[in-house]
Amino acid sequence: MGAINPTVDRERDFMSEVVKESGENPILCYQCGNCTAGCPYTEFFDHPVHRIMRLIQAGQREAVMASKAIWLCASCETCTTRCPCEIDVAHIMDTLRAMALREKKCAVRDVLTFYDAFLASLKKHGRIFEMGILMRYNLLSGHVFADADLGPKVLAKGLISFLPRNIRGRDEVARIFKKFDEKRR
Amino acid sequence: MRVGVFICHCGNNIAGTIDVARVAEETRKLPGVVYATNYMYTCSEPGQAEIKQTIAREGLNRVVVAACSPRMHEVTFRRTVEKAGLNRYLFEMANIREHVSWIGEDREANTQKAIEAVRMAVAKAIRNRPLVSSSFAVNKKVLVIGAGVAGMQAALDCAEGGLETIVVEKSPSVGGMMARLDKTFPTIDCSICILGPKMVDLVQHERIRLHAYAEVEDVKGYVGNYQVKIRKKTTYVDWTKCTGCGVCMEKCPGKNAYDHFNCGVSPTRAINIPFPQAIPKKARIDPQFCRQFTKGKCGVCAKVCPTKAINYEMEDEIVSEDVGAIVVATGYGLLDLERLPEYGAGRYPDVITGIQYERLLNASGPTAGHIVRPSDGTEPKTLVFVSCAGSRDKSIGVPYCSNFCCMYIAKQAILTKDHLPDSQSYVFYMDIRAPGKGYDEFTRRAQEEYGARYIRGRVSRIYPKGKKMVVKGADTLLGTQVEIEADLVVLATAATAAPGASMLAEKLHISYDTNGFYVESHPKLRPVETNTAGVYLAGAAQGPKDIPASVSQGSAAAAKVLSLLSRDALESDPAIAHVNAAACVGCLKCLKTCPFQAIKEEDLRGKKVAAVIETVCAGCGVCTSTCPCGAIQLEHFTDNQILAEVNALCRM
Amino acid sequence: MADKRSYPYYEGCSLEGTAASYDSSLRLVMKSLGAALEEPPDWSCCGSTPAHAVDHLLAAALAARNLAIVEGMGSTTLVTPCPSCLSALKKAHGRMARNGAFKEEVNGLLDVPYRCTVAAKSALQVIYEDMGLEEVARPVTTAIPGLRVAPYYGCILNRPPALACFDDPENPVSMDLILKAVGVEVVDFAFKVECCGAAFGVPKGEIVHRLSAKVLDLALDAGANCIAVACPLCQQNLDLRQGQVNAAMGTSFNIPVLYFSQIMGLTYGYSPEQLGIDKHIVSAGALISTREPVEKAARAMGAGQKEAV
Amino acid sequence: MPDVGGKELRIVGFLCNWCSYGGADTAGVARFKQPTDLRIIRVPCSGRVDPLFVVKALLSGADGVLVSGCHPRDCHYSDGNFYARRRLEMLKRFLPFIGIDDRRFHYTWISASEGQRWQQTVTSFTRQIHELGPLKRVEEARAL
Repeated sequence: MGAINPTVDRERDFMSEVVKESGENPILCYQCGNCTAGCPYTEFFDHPVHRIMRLIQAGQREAVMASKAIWLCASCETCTTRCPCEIDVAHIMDTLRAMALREKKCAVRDVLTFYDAFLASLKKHGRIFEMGILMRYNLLSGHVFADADLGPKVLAKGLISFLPRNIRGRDEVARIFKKFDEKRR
Repeated sequence: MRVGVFICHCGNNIAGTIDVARVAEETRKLPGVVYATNYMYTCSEPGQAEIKQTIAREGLNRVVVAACSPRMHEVTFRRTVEKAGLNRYLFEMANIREHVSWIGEDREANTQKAIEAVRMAVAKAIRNRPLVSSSFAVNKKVLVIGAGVAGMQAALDCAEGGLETIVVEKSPSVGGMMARLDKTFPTIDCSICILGPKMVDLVQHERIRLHAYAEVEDVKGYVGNYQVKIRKKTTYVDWTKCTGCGVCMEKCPGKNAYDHFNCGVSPTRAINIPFPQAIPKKARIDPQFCRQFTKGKCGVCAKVCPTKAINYEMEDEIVSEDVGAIVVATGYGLLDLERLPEYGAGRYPDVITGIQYERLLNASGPTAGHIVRPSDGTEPKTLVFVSCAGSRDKSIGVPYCSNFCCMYIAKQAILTKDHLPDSQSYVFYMDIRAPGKGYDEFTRRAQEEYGARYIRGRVSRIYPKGKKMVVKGADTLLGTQVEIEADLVVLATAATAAPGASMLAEKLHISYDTNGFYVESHPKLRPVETNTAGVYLAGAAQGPKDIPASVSQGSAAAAKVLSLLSRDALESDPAIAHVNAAACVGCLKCLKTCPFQAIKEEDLRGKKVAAVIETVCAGCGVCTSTCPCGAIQLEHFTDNQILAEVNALCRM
Repeated sequence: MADKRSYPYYEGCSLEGTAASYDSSLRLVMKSLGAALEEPPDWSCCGSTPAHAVDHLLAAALAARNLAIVEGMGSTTLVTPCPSCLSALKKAHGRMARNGAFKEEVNGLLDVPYRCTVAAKSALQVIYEDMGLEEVARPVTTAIPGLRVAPYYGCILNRPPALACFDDPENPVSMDLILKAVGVEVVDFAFKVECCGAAFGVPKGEIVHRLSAKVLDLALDAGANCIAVACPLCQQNLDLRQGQVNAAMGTSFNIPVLYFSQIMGLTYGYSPEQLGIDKHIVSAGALISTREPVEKAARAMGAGQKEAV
Repeated sequence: MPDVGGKELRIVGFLCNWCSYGGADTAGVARFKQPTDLRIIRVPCSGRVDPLFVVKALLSGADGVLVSGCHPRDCHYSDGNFYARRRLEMLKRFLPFIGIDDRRFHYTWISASEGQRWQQTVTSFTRQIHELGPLKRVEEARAL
């Protein structure tokens, strides 16, 4: 990252946008690092959580929107639970993910692909059809054999069904998606 | 009526956002005002001279200064006008700085606000009467509450200054927190070695009387004349007979009493002398653990005591002391580990507090100065120190910095290396706060000479794994997590207000802040005074402080007491209630409401009327707003004066 | 026995699939505890992680549809076994209750608007708070001497405290006490709330392998021979993927991972098959093979002691 | 702290010298910006505030009145603020009878260390008075 100019307006807007979207205030963060220390995912992040907060404070939209961290956060709530400044950090990570998505940005495709597969199934059947998700994910992600090793086990135990269960109100659920898409468009 | 008004620029503090010239100009139009001017620094020497000259030149009989808060300079200007021969109560002040120029950005609005503030002050001044204070005798004794290092310093200085000094200490021995410490930063000199002599001086001084294991029960009276009730808690040992030989302690079968002095590092006996250098060196029974009290039979100590000092029937005793001034030096408390669940909430024996570690380091401590793990008594190799364990943590209601932890952690890391040369210490910190003389150098030595590894980041979690404690922290400078498998973890738990601090404050009518620490009269200029005349603060009771700062405050408080009690008589504040006997209908509602019992019933030619006991009246004015017929009026805040202010603001 | 309780029971999608045994065991346990479970008619998926990961409005709407259905049943509480559903439902409710504008927006997406009158609770919470330890101990007929359980709550069952309002966020004890109350040995487990890798099993297996390995490792370290869970995802990651963990981390864990309801069920005398324990990948057969009847007196005393904990 | 906007209204504050007046000073020292409508009258104790003062202010031009003293049990005069609380609570119930919306009168407890709290109190009370608008004594009386 090159030298940054904190006076450039676009950068300042970013923070207020996060504040507006999340209802949380990142300026309260004094960089103690508790979030990073407790986060089970730090080792997988490109930017540790406290740095994400710092990047927001510094208005570094690009860096944040392009970060893998916001996609690898599992909302386990450890950061939120322990933040001494009472910031709902996990919710900010959620918000950043949604913002990135609206900017058509996603640094960890597979995760998004999985979420899409999940939501597609939900949209189609009203409930989750695990087999369907897995197959769809494998096709779209290109990891055709992801979890293939589990196949025999799962099948032997009859843990997973081959037929989706459709609910009666599934078009009602589909409507939620439809209205939502219109709203966000 | 000849009112003179002086509007202060206070450099730019006021003139920056208020058009002072216009305020003066508007003020000149007010009835009764014969002179109004604006001045750069009214409180300055020439500024005050200007006031005096103007009083003479213009023949002023009322003076108004529009400047900072009266809490800041009212006293100053009252003296000024008095020097010019004007009664000090003919002076009024308008606060156009704290309440106007500093809180509003709109110059126009501020100016208008200032004009009205002045108009209000003038309206009041016009109705002010000259008041003369009567003088009353002072009791040249002082009470010091708390015998930690701050309290002891205050007591010794007062006694040296010739005052009868009474010291009340709630624990069985004097010495406070400092007596528990091993060494002190940044000099590494032995804490008890420098404190011990003071403790001895304290009990041996002919002008100091000590009530140990006692607490203040009740406080009545006013500056110069306080009546204090002190509860001497029962020890079940007659201290007039006890020689502190310690036989009872050896023989006592109650072996699992909580050791308050050693902060629970190890148990003590049900009858015990808190520590070898304890003063007074007397035994005390802890009935919570004594078999005589829990089981109803034992009596071993009574049998073995060579002076027959044991008395299981002993009860609390209330003693009264009359004093002229009070120094509050009740120190601080420490955050309960239960407030830190992510650090184990006290469930893990090898996660201890800084003060407990001091006891482990201390040669006269339970381990004779050997650093060992409470769990299995083995020597730790890897130690982790966690600063800000609860400090600077809004989420548990401790938003402030505890002041001395950074320094004592550095000290403990250094001492650890001395005790265990092949040990390795790690220190998790957020910021190293070492502003004192030689302090920063000290924290550098801990790292450069003693090899303590400092890691910039907070610890999120501490949990056991096998025999080790895993400390899960972060290195924010590297942007990584840090996991250390430690043998012993020391938490620098937050310094809190002393237990019971608020209750004492209420007895003394002094205020405490949102964190429970006592509030000084002015953060810069009156650091050891309270808003209650004759009550002073010293040490960590006012906020977390290290030893040098506490000692300085102890001496400072003593100096204040000495100057107060150097006078044989004090001037009473004449702004007290007065009864207009003619108007009084004798309903005596005032007598019932007065918080100070300062009103008595009197007989005026067969007519029952209320009368004010001048020395007792504190001038709150509750009676005035209670009186149905306006017969009792608080001088300087009479109904007419306040209503005049209301009118000046509303009638436009 | 307290008068018959009845709860709207939102089982959630996983319990129809890979976590069917959580469902069956919980239903049996609730039956023994005299509580009836009512499925909200035609419930739909709560949206879970993927929904709120993508957009809060969508997530809230998907969850709120079900809350509205429960309102339709004329009930003000809802029980769900699945922490993921729980937090989705609670978050939706919380945001809508706090923020009128947001509530409007969400209801705009729904056919039946949600009036914010339903409090979602986890099955664990209901058993712990509504029934209580004494009632929990009453149906016990069987002891399982071989079992030393590490209670694993997962990351979102009781966090963040402001949302969950149940048990301690760092060291929860409800499951510990329940298992002790039914006479099972429980170990002091430090990783009760540490994350197992959550929904990343499919897209980012390596994460789950690393994190689940830590949980399994610490359970062993604590002296446990079995892990009790209250979350389908935790169960999946720790049991179904235990093989993957061993392969990826070069470990050789072989720790059965049971739902707390399955363990309760065993002590209530139900068979492993009824409770679907045979459905798990890592077999618990050996551990639970010895099961002996307990005579009431001894147990009552035992339970008494537990409550002192 | 932004001004609440609109034409300034007349708000009178009675502050006890020991706690709330100090709190207002603290807010000033910390430069906590506040709306400019408020004018402060210093009294020794909230117990000195005669309900009559409040009524007088409201009847003779004030649009709102704020009284603030020490926190209960933290009173410089031990329990002056208890008497204040009793009287002021009565007053609040009584105001509607003379045709004044009781939201125009507020009493609170603020200590000398609570500058921020003072700023919030002043701001929210001023906002509230601006929502109520200028006190049109006649109409509000008729509105009974």
